[in-house]
Amino acid sequence: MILNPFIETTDLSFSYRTGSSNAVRALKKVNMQVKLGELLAITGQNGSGKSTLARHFNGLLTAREGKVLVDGLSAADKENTAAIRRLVGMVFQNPDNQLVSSIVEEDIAFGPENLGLPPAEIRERVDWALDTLNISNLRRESPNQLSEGQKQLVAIAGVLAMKPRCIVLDEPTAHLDPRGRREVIENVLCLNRIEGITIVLLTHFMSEVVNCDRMIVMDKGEVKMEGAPCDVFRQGEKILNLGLDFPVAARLSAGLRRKGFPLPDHIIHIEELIDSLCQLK
Amino acid sequence: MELTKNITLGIYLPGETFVHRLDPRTKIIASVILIVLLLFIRSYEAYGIFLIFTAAVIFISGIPPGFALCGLKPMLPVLVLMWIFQLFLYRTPGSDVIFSWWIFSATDTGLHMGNLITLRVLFLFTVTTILTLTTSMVSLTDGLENLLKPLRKIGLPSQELVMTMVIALRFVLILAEELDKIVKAQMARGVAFDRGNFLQKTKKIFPVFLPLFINAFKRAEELIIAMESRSYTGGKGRTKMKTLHLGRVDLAAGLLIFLFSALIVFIIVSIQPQI
Amino acid sequence: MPIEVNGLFHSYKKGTPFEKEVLFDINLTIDDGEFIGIIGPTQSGKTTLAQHFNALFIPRQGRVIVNGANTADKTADLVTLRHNVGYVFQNPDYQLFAPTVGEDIAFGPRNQGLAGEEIEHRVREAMEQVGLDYGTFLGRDIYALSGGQKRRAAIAGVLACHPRILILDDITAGLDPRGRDEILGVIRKLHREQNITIIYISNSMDEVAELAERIVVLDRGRIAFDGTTREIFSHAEQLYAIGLELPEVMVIADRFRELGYSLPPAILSLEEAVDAISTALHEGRVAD
Amino acid sequence: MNLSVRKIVISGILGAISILLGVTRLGFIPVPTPAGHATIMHIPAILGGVLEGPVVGLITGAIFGLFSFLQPGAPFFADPLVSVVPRLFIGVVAFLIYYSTKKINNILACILAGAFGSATNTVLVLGMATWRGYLPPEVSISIGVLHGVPELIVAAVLTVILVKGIQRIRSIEE
Repeated sequence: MILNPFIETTDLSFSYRTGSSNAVRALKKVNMQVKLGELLAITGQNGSGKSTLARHFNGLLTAREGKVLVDGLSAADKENTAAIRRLVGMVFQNPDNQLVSSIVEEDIAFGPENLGLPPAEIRERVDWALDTLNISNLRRESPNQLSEGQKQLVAIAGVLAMKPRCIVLDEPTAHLDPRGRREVIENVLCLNRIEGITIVLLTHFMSEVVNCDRMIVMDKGEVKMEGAPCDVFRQGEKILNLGLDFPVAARLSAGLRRKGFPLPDHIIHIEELIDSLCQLK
Repeated sequence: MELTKNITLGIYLPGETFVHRLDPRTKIIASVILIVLLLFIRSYEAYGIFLIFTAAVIFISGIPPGFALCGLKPMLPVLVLMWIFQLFLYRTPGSDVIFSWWIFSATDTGLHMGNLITLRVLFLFTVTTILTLTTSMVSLTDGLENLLKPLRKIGLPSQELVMTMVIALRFVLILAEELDKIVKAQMARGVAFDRGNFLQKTKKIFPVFLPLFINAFKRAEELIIAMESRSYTGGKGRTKMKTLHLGRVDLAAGLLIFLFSALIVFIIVSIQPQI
Repeated sequence: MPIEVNGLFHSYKKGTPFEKEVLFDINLTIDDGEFIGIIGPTQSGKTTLAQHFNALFIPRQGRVIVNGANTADKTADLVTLRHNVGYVFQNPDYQLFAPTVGEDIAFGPRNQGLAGEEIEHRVREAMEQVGLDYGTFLGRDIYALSGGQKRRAAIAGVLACHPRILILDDITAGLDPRGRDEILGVIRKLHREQNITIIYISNSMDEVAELAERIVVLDRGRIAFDGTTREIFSHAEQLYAIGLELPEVMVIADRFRELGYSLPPAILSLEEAVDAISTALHEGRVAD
Repeated sequence: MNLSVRKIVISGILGAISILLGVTRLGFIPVPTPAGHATIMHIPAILGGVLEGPVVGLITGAIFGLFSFLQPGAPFFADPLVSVVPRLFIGVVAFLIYYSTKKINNILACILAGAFGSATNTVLVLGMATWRGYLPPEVSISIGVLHGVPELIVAAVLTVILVKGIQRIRSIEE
């Protein structure tokens, strides 16, 4: 199961330089790990530093203070950047700004082409990625014709075709309709559970967080909470103070507890709630 | 209000004809040869042969002739104007006046010049139209990338240059949709784009152009990050999934173009009057 | 200021080989003071329909009548109409362009031909309505705003035109929970206190269930359902088939019903769910 | 020549705007002349030159030129010597002007870069069209004045406002 740290940050700090000379501290001494094979959620308000943190995971940003190790490689070393990008893929919020080609399969081929693989292998990987995400029927389409959800799946396929060990998704469902959101999340779960790919999911949706193995809450550039979602959400007020929300099942069970029903305080899943309700006399 | 309606970017008509099946490289090279020839043709005989040739290509490629000429319609008035300008204004010593009206007089050399440039423009237009109608923009860029590859040796970053075109093509429609929304967002706040004189209309560009360019730059920043995180570092060391293959059709087309251009060159060199 | 839509059809790229029908025979009336949600999957025609309400699209077939004026009428004053029917787009960056928040909010009133103190008054009022402090934000650079602040500035820019109807097109997408709650609070207040008609387009079923009194469901350009929020969400299976979902509370309520408890149909809010479930638990299973 | 990912992407997107302005005809401001409009399709090339340097200016201009060659708006643009070649210089000239004057004053430099970039387009396109025989010199000169002047003014003003806007957002965001 979950084993070694795959990504590890030690006292990672980062500041954006601004024109008005007062640098903005986006990260302050962050110590965290992404473990091999896990499904990790990182949440926090806009501007809490989660994207900045995630961009250190594949060398888009390089640590000026502190250390980032990816699979044992130091991300500060420019020579490791290419290797790290093969290990860690990134998917961003807006699929339109990450697709390059005007044809789906050619876009998915973009990454493997950059790796300089032989044509036959690229073809094989593209087919595999399309197949894994069940979007083979879209291969000849233009991204412009697709729904936002489909575009996002294409973006994920483009990263998947590079066969990374870990995929970081930065609010991949923020602009999707309900079906798109469901398809993307279901596929991400499959990639983790079936393909064994380590997933880091940045999100504002608590309904997505509850499906993860572990969660990290960030605020003002610091890791404020960390642990299994059921343990984190148990901590009450603190979550609200960090600008977040509780999963609906947790809010509902809290409401019922206030009415005097003896429900446990770790409920976050709909299924858990139903099970607990069943066990009530 | 629908800005995206008139976008006929790469008006590609899919098909399975001889022309469609050609390797994009063949078509690009053939078009370049034809264009270069057109820049030198000055005789009606050569244009006559050119007409037969292009008509045959249009026929073979299954393009409805009406459709091919459709793109010509908007520039017809200017084309006629150009012809008239030449007719009345172009003259060389010793040219005969063939027609005069008020202060204008038309000369025979003017007529000849008017005809020549009109024909040249018409044929140039036809050649590029055939190319874009029978070749998708994606195969055009693929072909171009492949053709320019040898230029890497002399330091031209050919793959990167073609990549800029790939990105441009990808973003035209995205930005068109965005432009549509920006225009509407400002209309919703009371901007009437169709009212006012030149100055007033110019002023109304700002509420549209500022968001358009600023959002475009934001998109650029995001795309840079997305491409870098997909290991793009430029053309070096890159391979392609799709490999282009020259087939028998390309050989046949090449032969045809060769014979045709030999004929045209012969006319240019031996028959054509030297102006 | 009622909106009346009769037999509206619309297609994109009309007259080209790429013509695509996006709206089919839409019939709809929206009365003053309603809070109406429009939901449907992407490309179901939500935005296209809503843009007919303030004449950003002019019908070629069918009629759209806003406050008695036909938008297709050549003599209709569309500029005034657009001031009366405000439209806020999903992305505030489409709208904001002036150097400062104050100047951007003043843009609409200035287009109305207002000047001087009236504009200042409108700007101040609109900023108050959306909860942007006048002193702090008036001269703030629009690019220095956070996502939530930008959206509020964009709403203020439309409110400053004094609309009677406000169309909000998926304006909470991408906001964090706190930012979203703030915006929803602003909208609720506008509707309650100023009695502005709100047309709320959203991909979030939870928000629509929480806010809207009536919902129009679009499916591939047709109105699939039109009714009170409670009615709409009692069609769980059809909504699912269209590609929509139920608000999460309703999913829980449904699962609870499957256990054999009796719950009222269509539970919309968490409070309702807590009450209904506790009552049901006290009453025990129907099957028992 | 070495092209960074940044230069590739920004040239591509600015090129896309050029194409977009052409296809939507939003890039044309009605002016009562034979061609009927003043163009602002060359603004992206000017911006590319001013904001990102000569290479981006050159490539953006090339995309603009290629597009106006493949889908000509006026007949003589079917000739690549008229449609493509002159456009290569717009951004480069804009860059040179901006670079050499920005120490005096940023706003002035933008105005000059916009004006000279626009003038480059007008003069080279019409010069080429005349040299290639599509337009008699007297016609070219009158078009140059009728179109070139309003285009130059619009370009100068747009360049200042757009460059300032983008520089402003850059100074805030990093």
